[in-house]
Amino acid sequence: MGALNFLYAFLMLLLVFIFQTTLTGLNRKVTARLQKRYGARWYQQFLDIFKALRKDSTSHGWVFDFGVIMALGGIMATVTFIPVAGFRAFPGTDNVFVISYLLAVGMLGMAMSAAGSGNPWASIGVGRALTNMLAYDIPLMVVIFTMIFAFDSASVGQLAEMQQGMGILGWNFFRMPLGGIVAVIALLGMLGKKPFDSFIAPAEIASGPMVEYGGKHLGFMFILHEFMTFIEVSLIINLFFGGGATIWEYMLKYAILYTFTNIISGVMPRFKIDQAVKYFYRVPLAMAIIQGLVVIFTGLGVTIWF
Amino acid sequence: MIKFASLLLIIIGLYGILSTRNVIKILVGINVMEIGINVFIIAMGFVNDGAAPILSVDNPVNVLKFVDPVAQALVLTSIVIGLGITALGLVFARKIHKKYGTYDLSETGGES
Amino acid sequence: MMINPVLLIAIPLGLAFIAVVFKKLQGWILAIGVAANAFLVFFVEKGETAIGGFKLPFAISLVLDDFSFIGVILVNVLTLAAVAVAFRKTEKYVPVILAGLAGLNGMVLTGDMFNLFVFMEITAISAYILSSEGRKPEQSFNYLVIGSIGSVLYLLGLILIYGQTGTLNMSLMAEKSALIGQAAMVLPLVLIFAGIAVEAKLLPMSGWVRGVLGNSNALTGVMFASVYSSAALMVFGRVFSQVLIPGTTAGVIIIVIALLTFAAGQVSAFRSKSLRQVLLYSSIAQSGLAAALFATGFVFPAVLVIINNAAGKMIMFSTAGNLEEKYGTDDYVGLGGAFVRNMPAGVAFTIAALSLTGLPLVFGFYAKLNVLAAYLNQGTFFVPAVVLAGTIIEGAYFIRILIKLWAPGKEGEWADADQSVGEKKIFNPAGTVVVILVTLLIILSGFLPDSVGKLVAPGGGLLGDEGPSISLTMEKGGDQ
Amino acid sequence: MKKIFAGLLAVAFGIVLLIGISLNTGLFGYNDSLPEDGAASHYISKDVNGKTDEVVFGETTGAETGSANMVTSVIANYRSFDTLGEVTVLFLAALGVSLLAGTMDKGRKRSGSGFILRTSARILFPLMLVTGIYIFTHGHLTPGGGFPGGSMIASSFLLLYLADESFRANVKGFKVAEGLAGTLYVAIGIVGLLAAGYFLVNFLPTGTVGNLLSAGIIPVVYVIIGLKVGSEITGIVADMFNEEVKA
Amino acid sequence: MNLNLVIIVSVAFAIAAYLVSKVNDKAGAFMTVAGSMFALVTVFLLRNSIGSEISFLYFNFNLTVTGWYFSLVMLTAYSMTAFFNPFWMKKLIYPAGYNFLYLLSMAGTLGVFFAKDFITLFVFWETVVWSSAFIIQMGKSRQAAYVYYVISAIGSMATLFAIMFAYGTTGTFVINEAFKGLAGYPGRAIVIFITFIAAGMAKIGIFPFHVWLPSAHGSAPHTFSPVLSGGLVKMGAFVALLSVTAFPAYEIFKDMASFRGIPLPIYFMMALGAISIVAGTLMAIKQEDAKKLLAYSSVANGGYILIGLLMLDQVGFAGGMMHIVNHAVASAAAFLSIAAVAYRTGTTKMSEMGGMIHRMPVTYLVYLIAIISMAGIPPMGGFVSKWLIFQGLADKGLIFLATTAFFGSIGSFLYVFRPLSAVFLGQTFTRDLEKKEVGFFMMFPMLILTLLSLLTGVFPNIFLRVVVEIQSAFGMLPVTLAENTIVTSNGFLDAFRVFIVFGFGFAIAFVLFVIRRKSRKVELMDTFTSAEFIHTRELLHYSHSFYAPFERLYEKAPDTMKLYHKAAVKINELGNMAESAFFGIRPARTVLLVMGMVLIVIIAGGVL
Repeated sequence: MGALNFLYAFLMLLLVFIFQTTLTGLNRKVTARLQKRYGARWYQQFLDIFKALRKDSTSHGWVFDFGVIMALGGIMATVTFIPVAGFRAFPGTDNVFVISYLLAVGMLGMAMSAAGSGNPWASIGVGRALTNMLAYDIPLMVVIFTMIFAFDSASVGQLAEMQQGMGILGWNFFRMPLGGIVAVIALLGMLGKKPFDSFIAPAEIASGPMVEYGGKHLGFMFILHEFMTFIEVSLIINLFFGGGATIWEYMLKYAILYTFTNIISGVMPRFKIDQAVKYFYRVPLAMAIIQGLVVIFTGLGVTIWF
Repeated sequence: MIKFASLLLIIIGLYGILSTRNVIKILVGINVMEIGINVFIIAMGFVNDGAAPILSVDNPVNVLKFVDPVAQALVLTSIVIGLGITALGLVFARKIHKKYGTYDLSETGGES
Repeated sequence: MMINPVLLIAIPLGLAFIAVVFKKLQGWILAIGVAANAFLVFFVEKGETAIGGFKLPFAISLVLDDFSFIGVILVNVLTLAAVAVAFRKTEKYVPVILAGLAGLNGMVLTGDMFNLFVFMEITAISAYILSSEGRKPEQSFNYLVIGSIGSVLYLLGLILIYGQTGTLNMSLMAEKSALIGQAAMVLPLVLIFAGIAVEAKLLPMSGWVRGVLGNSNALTGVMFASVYSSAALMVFGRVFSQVLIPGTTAGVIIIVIALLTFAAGQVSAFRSKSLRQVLLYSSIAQSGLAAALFATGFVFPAVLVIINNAAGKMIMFSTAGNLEEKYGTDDYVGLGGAFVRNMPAGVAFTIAALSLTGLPLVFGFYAKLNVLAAYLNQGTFFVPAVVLAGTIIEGAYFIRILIKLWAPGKEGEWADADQSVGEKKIFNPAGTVVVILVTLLIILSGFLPDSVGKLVAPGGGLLGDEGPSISLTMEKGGDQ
Repeated sequence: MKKIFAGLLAVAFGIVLLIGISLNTGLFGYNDSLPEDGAASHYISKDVNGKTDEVVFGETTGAETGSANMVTSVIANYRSFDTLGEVTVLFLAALGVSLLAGTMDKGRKRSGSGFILRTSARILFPLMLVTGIYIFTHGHLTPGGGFPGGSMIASSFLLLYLADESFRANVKGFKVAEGLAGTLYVAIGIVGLLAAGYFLVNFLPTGTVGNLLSAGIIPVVYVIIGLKVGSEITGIVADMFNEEVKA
Repeated sequence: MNLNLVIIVSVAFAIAAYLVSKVNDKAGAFMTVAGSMFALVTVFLLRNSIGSEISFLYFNFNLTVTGWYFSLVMLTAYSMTAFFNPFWMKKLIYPAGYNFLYLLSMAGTLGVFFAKDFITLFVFWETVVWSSAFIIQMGKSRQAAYVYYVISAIGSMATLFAIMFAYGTTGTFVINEAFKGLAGYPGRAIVIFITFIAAGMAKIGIFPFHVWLPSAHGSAPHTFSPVLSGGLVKMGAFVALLSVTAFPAYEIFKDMASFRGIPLPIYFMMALGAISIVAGTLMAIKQEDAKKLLAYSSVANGGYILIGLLMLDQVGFAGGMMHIVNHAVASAAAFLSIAAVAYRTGTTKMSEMGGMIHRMPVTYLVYLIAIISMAGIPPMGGFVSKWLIFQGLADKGLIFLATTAFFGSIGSFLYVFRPLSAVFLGQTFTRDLEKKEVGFFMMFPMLILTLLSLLTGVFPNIFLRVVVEIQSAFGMLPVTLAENTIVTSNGFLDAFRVFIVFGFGFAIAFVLFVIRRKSRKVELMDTFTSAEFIHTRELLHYSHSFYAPFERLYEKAPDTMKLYHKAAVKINELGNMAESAFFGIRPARTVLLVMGMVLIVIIAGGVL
């Protein structure tokens, strides 16, 4: 683990940021078109972020700042753990549990600073966010657990590589279809897309976690959001869609999946938070467990079907 | 036959104890029971055509046709004990009467 | 110099007679008599002594083996303790206590079934008289009725056996009754059981306990709960584990009744709100346990249970009686924090409770272990299950009381000394000393259980050829 | 209802007894003889301490217990310890009566009783007293003994109580008497213990069977018992009378 | 210094503390500090005399590395908490008694962990139980002590039954031999296994027995809750450990029906653990009292420990052992910080506090680190142990257990965040504006514990090496450790590297933050309130029923305590029945019973 790794990591962060933000911009257009609007330009997202960073901001005490830093730091650390098409900034750190729990550091930091702002709205938003997390994480974790059991590896990179070279049917999405569906649904939850966006929805800006943020804090939050999106999407890509042999393949899959989520989100109504929980514990959890039982007891899904 | 009679006495005594809540009657019942027992003991100690176990001019030597003296001794003892208990019971009866103005346990106001 | 066991009976009896004559000196006479007995009891010579110089088995005899030795020690020492704790209350009852003491010693010592009956009557009558201290004549009367019914039944059973065996001497009766068919023995056994059950507080005949012990004071409470019942239980053990060993049917009858007593006692204690009631029910339960053990033939554990119960109940009843007297209430909820300013009494009470519950570091634990081991070595595990279930309930109600008495204060607030009922001292100095001594004994014996076991059963084999069913130093006990 | 219940119960108990006893000794008939080795036969033939030649009334001397009345020999010698206990029971009972009755207010209801009654009672009284004394002094020869004698004495006092309302027995005296009697009984026992090493041993010469002055300590014991029982029962009677006013 | 002396001296310390406290309770409290520190150091030094056996009175001790490990955890909790004692003396009804029992129970735990035979184990166990019960009663609730005692009694009586039953079967008390002989009697073995583990379950607070924790932890003296949750609960873990190692459960049950290679009896216990994870999490989420909340979290974590230990495999077991340390440290720290807050504000109700961060920043940090560890977020210790447990579950494919485990760990984010936001963040209440940070003497233990949980997170191998020894002592395959990575069959974890990378990300973010223009500091009340003007801080603080929408989903969940209440009521009724039936004063009825019973039993006897 030399200086080189850190350099890689830094570059990776940079690229990821550019890539993901562009994608977000494009997707804003996609959504707009879905809703028969013209939509903003593709680089609008960049403009927003940098504007936010340039403006001066107000801070509610040190935990407000500290939380933001902690969140962004944690998330960025997580990003550097994500294997992209066989590339790892820090070899041997891409354990799926590590990633999914480091993600939580970001969450916690965000929650902390939001609650630290002293605004009850923010606390309410945080409460919802955490509840939402409790909702979507369980089914996803169960599926991932099944996968680890099936392939005897908890390393995201290895899991991705195991799916490659067998054509499209090699993807876990097709080996474990139920699990795949669950994963995609969970992804919607993770990204805070409709129908699971009650905690981050635009309508909530005035009365959600973000309520007190402005200036650089808000900018940080935007960046954070981009990175988070990247982590979550690429987890699914790696685990269920075979990652990517080449960086291009990877980016392609990524773009498609991400856009797909946006399209769904574009046409969906919104769940109340408790409805979301109910939904996740009814349908996806059941599916996930069934999938798990099938894999564990019949071994179906470990190999390719046909 | 005597044994039957004594058992009958015991049962009567028991019935007396159970059927009433009147202190005095209960004591009477106990006494009846005790008498029953005593008679029974004597009956147990009796020997067919046996004589009272006393040497006297009439029968100067002890034939083994004497009835059991032990049983009689026991009866004597138990009679005396019965007497003592009855006396004590009567005093308690008096105290109950003094305290509650009645001899009926069911009117002495419940438990403990 | 060893003395004749009959003195244990003769001295208090004689003093009782004298006490009637010299009314002035009663206090002294009582003190001397009780103390002398408690002292002499350790110098009594073992073996079987005939009364009246006739040959055994035709003479009445006193048997002092290890078993009855424990019995007399318990009786005399505890009587001394009881008198010391509540000396003020004794002045009316000096001859009664002395005669009662004689009766108790007789009960434990005698080797003759009818003599046993006589002594049981003496004890009973002294108990009736003492019970009148409760100011509830109807209760005393009730006690008397039950007692006399019991004695009548006992006599009936005894005479039936006499008719069969032609003897009243215990050891001879043991031999001969063994030859009689079981069917013939069932009725006499049950009748005799009913007779002894009265003083032993066993179930069918325990109707008096609540009324009498529920209104007891420091003196009578200790006398009934620890002295009388210990003696009665020792007699129970003597009769049912050494003289008339019950056959299957009778044995089952007795064990069932005893266990029923245990269970009923525990649950009743659990529901009771009055301190003395809890205690009396718990002693009923303990008697039941001991009786069950005796009837099964486990003498040693039974004796341990008796000792444990006697010591514990001595402390607890004296405390309870005094509490009732000082604070005028008996409802332990109303006595919140009574121990706050009575540390010694409180500690003693706590230790006693722990010991009765059979918690470690005190004597009760050893007793409980022996009980369990006795049955489990034999392969029965129904009874231990019952016993342990009982123990849970027991622990529950004792801890409830302890918490109440130790920690006053509203729920949701810190325990607060200012909310305790008051600062009245529970014990007079003498009482405190005695109680503390007993407590120390309990603790000490808890630390040296095996040596206690040796004390209770020298050579392990003398109590109905059975010793400690378990030795804490890890090799199996004497009965293996 | 209750009575029926009690009745049923009593009957049930009776049945149990019948079954049990018929299983045990049998309900009909009696033993044809006492068991040879039973205690009873040894008591009768006075050979507890070893075989002796047959005891003959008026001739045998120095037989053990030496009392012509077997029952007496059993009560006052072989099983004298029981008797001591028995006396104690009575003593306790009397004590209890006086304790409990003593807590009630004294005084007697005044009811006129005729001169004739009083006088005849006064005449009867000594006779009864003497009879009682006779009974317990000859306890070892004839039926009777300490207890009947004592109770006869007591009944003589009872007679006085009934006949003469102004009569007061000296309760204190009786108390002292019974206390002393009891003490004496125990003392005799202890003397025996010291003399012959056995409690209540018959340490006096037993004399010729059938004589008045025979049977060692038996007459003594019986006299004591007589006095004791007499005074105790009288005491009970007296105490009972004490509280009558509250009837 | 051998073990006897340690225990004896501890007891001596206890007595000394009692006597001193009679004179001056604060001094006595310092005695407890001294005593516990002494024990901690001496036991730590016992490391090199492991394997020796000592006995005094009828106690026999055996210095196993397991006992050493456990007792160090325990003593850490005790000694660290002891630093708080001096400051709470005036609130206690029996300061002297408290100090005495505090040290006595500590000595008791030593006895438990080093016991060679079951008698020793049980004796010390019960000693701890009753001494701690008497401490708990000094706190806020009498009921709590009662419940605590009764539940423990149920457990320990069951265990006693098991011990004696095993003794009756195999004829020995020595832990390592007692159960070996049971292989012959599988029937008995099941009974013994289940009854034996009961005490452990009761102490850890596994599902049917968990009712005592919230009340006891919640209302024990603030200075004892950390010990209860950080320490005493681990005694249960110890018994659970014995029940699978000394009692070779896997060998004895190996021919039995099994689920994924786990014999059903053991799986049943694990399932109970899983249930308590879920129950604990759900209940913790809806608590309003910080201490109660932490108590329920202990229930959940107890579930983890149990599952981990019972797996008895290379990885999961190590995870369980590791989690014992982590949870002990973390929850002790959390309880201590809550105690510190309570020391200033005098309450532990979350809705009565807020914004304490501005008054007690250090306490806040301590709590933060503690909960990060508790929630199993890297880089704190909790993550490592949970990671191991997950790996173990994944190896065996125990999907249901895994599901609950995940639920627990995600759910823990929810509940640990509540005190954070309610007590420390948000608006400071007017009442608390002038409160100060606690003094150094109270801060010291908290900092130590914080460092510990950081240490366990960054260099877990320090602890895992001991675990390896334990595992090989029990003859199972130990978890493989590289330099500072933990290697399992599927993937490996390099906690140190994770920590570094985390630091790296943090650094970047920090730099990014500081290079931007400095932000204007505004007062806490100066927030966007959608055009309403609220001037009372209390009203601007959202802490009550934080997850209302979620709680609504399970508000009708059954309460286990009701079960026990029902049982108590039943026993009461039984008592009334028995009393009126058997102990009524009517001689008629009594006699009737004699006859009735004799009749019945004679008939029964006739049958017999």
